Order: sequence, then structure tokens, then C-alpha cells
Amino acid sequence: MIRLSVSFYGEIADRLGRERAMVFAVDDVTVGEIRAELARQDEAATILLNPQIRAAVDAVVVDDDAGVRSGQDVVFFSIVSGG
Amino acid sequence: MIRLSVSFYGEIADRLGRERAMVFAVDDVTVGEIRAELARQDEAATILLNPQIRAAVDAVVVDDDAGVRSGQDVVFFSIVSGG
Amino acid sequence: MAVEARLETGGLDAGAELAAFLSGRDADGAVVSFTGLARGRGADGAAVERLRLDWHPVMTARSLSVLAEATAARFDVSDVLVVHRGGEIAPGETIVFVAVASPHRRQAFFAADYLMDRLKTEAMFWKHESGPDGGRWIEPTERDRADRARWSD
Amino acid sequence: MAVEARLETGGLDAGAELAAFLSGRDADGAVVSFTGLARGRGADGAAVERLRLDWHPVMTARSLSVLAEATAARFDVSDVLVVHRGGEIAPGETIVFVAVASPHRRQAFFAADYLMDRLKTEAMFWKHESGPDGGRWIEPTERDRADRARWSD
Repeated sequence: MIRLSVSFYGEIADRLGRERAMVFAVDDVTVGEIRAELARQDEAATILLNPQIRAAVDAVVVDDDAGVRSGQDVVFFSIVSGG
Repeated sequence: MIRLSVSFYGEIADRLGRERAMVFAVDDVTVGEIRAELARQDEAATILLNPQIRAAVDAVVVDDDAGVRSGQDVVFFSIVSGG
Repeated sequence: MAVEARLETGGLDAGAELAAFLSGRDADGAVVSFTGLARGRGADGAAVERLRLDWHPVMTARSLSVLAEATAARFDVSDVLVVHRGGEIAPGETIVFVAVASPHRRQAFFAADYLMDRLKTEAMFWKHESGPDGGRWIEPTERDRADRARWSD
Repeated sequence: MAVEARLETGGLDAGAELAAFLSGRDADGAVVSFTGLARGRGADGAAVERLRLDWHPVMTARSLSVLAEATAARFDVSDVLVVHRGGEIAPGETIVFVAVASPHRRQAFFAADYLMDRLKTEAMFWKHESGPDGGRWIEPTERDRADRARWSD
């Protein structure tokens, strides 16, 4: 069982809210699988299948094949812009 | 008769002083002739024959063939550098 | 060499930042600064009443440090400073202040230019502007991406 | 468009100049500044105790105006400011402050860079540095001339 907090930054937060709790009844899950599960649960979350939406686990930007453990912080974020 | 104030800026001022009064017993004189006359009067002033030493008359930068009238301000100056 | 990167959630006084950056500096002849200001109109000319920069509690500050360090490593500069606002910003207020000191004028210009190009496309902020016509998210422009691409990695 | 060129024979507070230049500015997103500082050592490494910039009562201020106007005419900038010290300057003090505002970041960088290159070789100052080893006149370096030559007239 994996319990996660998933948060959203940028434009996607307008559609998906700032944060969601998720539970997976498995022992391992990848970032890509989290995207897919969110898109399955919620039509608005299909935007997460766009590769421009990047992900971080415990504040480290990762690829879709990165594994996520229970209790870790997952962030999905839209394109960034400073300055 | 032409009476002039000639002043010097930059490195040449170390050799020639800041200012000199000059009198020419003629009715017209050019910047080039002023350079030549100064160099004739004073060994140190031969540096004025170096074309890197530029001239201005009444605060306008001019060439050697520019004429100078009595009472005008003549400036000779070394290479400039700001910033 | 000092590299400083700060996320500022209150105000940002560019003049005071520059004064502090210059203070006691007699080994470097050249300091280039960039100040980015919130504009009263968006790219389409519509009035902007408020700019909001969302930030992440860990990643945003770290991205500023990473970019400032990359700038210091790439150019012949002695000190690099970036101060970046997060939160709500009114038109005319400073969003970002960058300063670079170097013994060499050209290196200082290059370094500040480079740091700004990277901040525009890589600093981890999410920028939202709103006005009487509604709100929209701001992403780097094509020009920002082309500017970034000038610098090979 | 405002173009301001000032010869300052007292002190020059770059932070205060930047703050004033930014004040009320909400149409331009980008302000680039350059601050030139008097260094504690000369190009040959010898200690410098004092820098002296001689100036001409008419031509020097005019040369600053001409160069600032040329910068404003050449680039897509809204305001250009140059403040240049004349007289005696101690190490660490500001010699020159340049600021350029533009809607476009790249234009602001180009304009400040251009103005500095022209000031180095064309501003009508005569620069003398002195220290325990004596004094010498400072002329633009080969690098300064090469930097100036990058910009076709």
C-alpha cells in the first residue's frame, strides 16, 4: 500500500487544485503510473499526460520511470518562468 | 596680430603646463601652425606634432587646417578615456 | 568568490541591493546589474493589475542557487547575486535583481545576460498575471527560448 | 524617451541613481546598469591610492550627452542615463554609472554595453592614477579599442 501527497504547480493547479492525497494498493509505483492513474480518475487530469508537465519526487525533478515510495512528496508542474 | 589662450589636457599638460598665452604677428593662423610654433619655441612641445594629440577651437574638435581668430580658445589634448 | 541567491517574499529594493553589492568593492572594476520590473501591461497590451509568482518551498530557491553557481563557474567573475521575488507583485515593482562583479567589463555583461536568459526559462516560478480582463499564466516566450539557446551548455 | 547625461564632480551613489531610475517605471520590463569602480590596483598590479579624472569645462559634459543620445538612437530603449565622475576618486568609489531601460531585455543589455564601450574610448576625460610608485596616465587598452570596434558606425 502506498500513500502519497501529490501537489500541482502552475497552470495545472487551476484545473486540478493544489494538492491531492492518493492511495495505491500496490507495493511500487512509478511517476508515469501516477500520471496515468490521475488521468483515469479525472478527465481534467489528462493534461498530465503531456510531457511538458514535469514531475519531482521529494523536490528532485525525475523522469516518468522513477519509483515512488509511500510518504514521498510528488509534484507535477507546468512550464516554469522566472525573471 | 592674434592673441590666443592655448591650454593642454592629459599627459601633455604634465610636460607643457595647463595653459599658455600666445601672440602671432600675423592676421591668420591655423591649428597646425600653432602646433609648429609651440614645437619651435619649446623642445617638450614637439609632442604636439604627434597626430594623436588632437585639437579643439572654442570647444569644437577641429583638424589642423582649421583657422583660429584672435581671442579664441585653443585646446590640445592627449588620448581620452572615460568609464 | 561569493555567490548569493535569495528568494524574497517581501519587497525587493534594487537600489539598496546594488549599493550593498558595491560596498567595499575595490578589486573589481565592473559591476553589471539587471532589474526586471512588473509591467503595467501584458504582452497583448491588456492592463495588468497584479502579477503572482508561485514558488515551491524547496525547488525554487534551489533553482536560483544552481543558476547563480552555473554563472559563476562559466565566466571570469568574482561575485554573483540574484534576488528574486515570489508572491504578489504590483506593476512597477521589482521582480528580479541580478548583479555580477568582474575585473573585466565584457565578462560582467556576458554573465548577467546569461544568468537572466537562464532565469527566464529555468527558475522554478509559475507566473500568473491578472487584470480587468481576467487572468492568464505566463510562460517563456519564443524569444526567451531563442535567447537561452544562444549559450551552448 | 528621456536621455540624461551628467558630469558629477562630487560623489556618485550608484544605488541611489538606480533607485531613482527605477522609480515609477511600469512600462519597461528591463533595466540594465553598469557601474565602473575605481580599483585599488592598476593593470600592472601596483597599488593605486588616487585616481584623478581631468575634464574640460565644455567638451566633457557634451561628450557624455552625445554618447548617451547615440545610444538612445541606436537601440530600442526608452531611457538612457549616464552619470560620470570628474575629479579625484578613491579606490572603491564609483567612476561611472550607466542605466538603460527597455521593454526588451536584449536591447537593454546591448545598449548599456555599447554606451560603455564608447565611453571608454570617447568620453572626454584624462585619467591619471597615482600610488606609492608614482603616477601614470591611463589610456584605453587594446581590449577597449577592440570592444569599441565591434559596433559598426
